[in-house]
Amino acid sequence: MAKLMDSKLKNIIEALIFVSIEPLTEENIRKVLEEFPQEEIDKAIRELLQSFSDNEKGIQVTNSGGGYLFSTKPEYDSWIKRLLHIERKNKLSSAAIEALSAIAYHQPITLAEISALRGVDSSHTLKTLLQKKLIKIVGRKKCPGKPLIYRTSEKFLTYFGLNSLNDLPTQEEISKILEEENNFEK
Amino acid sequence: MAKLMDSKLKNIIEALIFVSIEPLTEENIRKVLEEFPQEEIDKAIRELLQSFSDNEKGIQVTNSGGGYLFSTKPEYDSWIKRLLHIERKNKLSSAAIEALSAIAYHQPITLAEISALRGVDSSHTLKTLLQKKLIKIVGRKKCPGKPLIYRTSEKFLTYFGLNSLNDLPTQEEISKILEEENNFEK
Amino acid sequence: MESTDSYKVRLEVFEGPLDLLLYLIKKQKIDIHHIPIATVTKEYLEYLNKKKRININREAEFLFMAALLIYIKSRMLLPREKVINEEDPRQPLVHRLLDYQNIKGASAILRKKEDEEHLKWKRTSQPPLLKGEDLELEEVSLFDLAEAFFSLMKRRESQDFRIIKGKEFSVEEKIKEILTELKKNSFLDFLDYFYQQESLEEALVSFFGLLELIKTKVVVAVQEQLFQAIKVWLTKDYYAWQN
Repeated sequence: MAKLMDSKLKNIIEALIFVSIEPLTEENIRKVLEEFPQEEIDKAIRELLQSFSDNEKGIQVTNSGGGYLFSTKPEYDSWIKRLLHIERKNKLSSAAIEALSAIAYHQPITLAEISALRGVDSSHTLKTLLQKKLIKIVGRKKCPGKPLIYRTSEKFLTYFGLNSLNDLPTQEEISKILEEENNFEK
Repeated sequence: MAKLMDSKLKNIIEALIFVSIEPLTEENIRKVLEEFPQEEIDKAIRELLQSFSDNEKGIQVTNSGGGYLFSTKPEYDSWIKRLLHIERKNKLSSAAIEALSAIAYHQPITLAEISALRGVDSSHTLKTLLQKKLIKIVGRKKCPGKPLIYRTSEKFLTYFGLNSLNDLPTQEEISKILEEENNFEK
Repeated sequence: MESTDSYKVRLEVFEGPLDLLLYLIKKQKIDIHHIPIATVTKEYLEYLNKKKRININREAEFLFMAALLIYIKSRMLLPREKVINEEDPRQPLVHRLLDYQNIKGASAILRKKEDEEHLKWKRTSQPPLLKGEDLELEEVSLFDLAEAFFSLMKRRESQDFRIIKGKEFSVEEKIKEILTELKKNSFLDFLDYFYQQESLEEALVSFFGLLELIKTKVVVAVQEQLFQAIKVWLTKDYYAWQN
């Protein structure tokens, strides 16, 4: 009986994640399942994540963008492209990724500050990022001219498979990749 | 080896059904998996359908509308409704954003004026915004009919990270962001 | 995808002067903290020279950096009294380069993550179970708010004519309402009455109702003098019409 109960909770959570287009936060899961104790919910989430880890599934639940979301497993990418007649997904331009990194690590930040960090005027790039909703305007800076200030959005996290800003590449990771690049060029 | 192969085919089909917006027909599945023999595909589909039949899943693949489709299991509908209710409470519809923007830039403003600006009756939307406490009633207009007048609330400022209404983006700033591309190409 | 290719061809692959500078430094395997300014400036200028046509407007940042390099070089060449604690003129540039290098490194990692995420396909629409429900939900930022408003204004500017949707009002209801008002007050101020209407649609329906009443001669609209208020009165026919 207890077993049935457990799997039911897991199933409910699975159904909830499935209907979410945006990552389903633990907070919202708890709100829906208010009558269940926290530990049981946590356990059910763990079990659910576990249930996709074997080779028996084409889809999975991932933890990114501050919540849980269904996606296909990466190894089936080529088949999906066949089905959807898509040759490749559009990537962000290098200017866009660079501006995003600048914003991600220095937020909240103004256009002038982004441009200074990159050494190039970034207004065009910022516009693209706003339209893609990867960044958002969050207010104005209290300084002369009161420029608008920007932050990365939830969608930014999901786009890069990050769960929170704490998951951004660390200084160690960055130094490592810079070193690798240097070695590679030698 | 053969076993691994089977489950892989089943997984591919699962991933394909997952990304389909419309029910995925067997014909389409066969087109994508053209190098696989018919019987293997049929078997994989059967196995896939089978895999959702126990009590261990909150979602399922069903055959409907001339194809295969993912859906949540009906027994979890009430939980999903709870979630949607919670999500809806937390978010704004585009009608609400539009009305809110009209109020923000034109306050103090009456319902008739908001409706006139938007070209649609906005009484329902206004009610939502009042419930969310993003706007407030501040009195009545001294004109025939004495309609109620509305303003944005403190919560509105907090929600959008503004210190005061003077911090709202101006028309120039937004047009600059939206129209920069045109200028750039000139 | 960034649409303007022209933006990307700026000095081949370099995202900006810092990018180019970093490349030159890396190429010579120099420690970023001790940039031999003379050499680097020379290389930088040579690079700019090789680019036959520099669009001043678009490549202004590259020229600005050239000017900055020359300035630093000149300051380092000028004999000056040794002052302890005086900042190395290269310092601000070194700081900018280091910051920029970190951004480049993070960008490379994010690019890898983008590649990985692109292999995972997500659904873009709600599953069919929820069809029919009003699920027009969006996350809102200040930008969305401002954009909503200014596009609303634009839409209105370009619309002389528009279709009005929303709550429905019936002409019959409005006729009843007008008659009730008239019976109470014997006359109705035309403009006042319309100001009370909450939406354009409601106002239009009321107007049609009034026209109907005037047509059937149940009421009469009177403007006593030009530019004065139009008043609506009940006529004798009203009582006949009622029966």
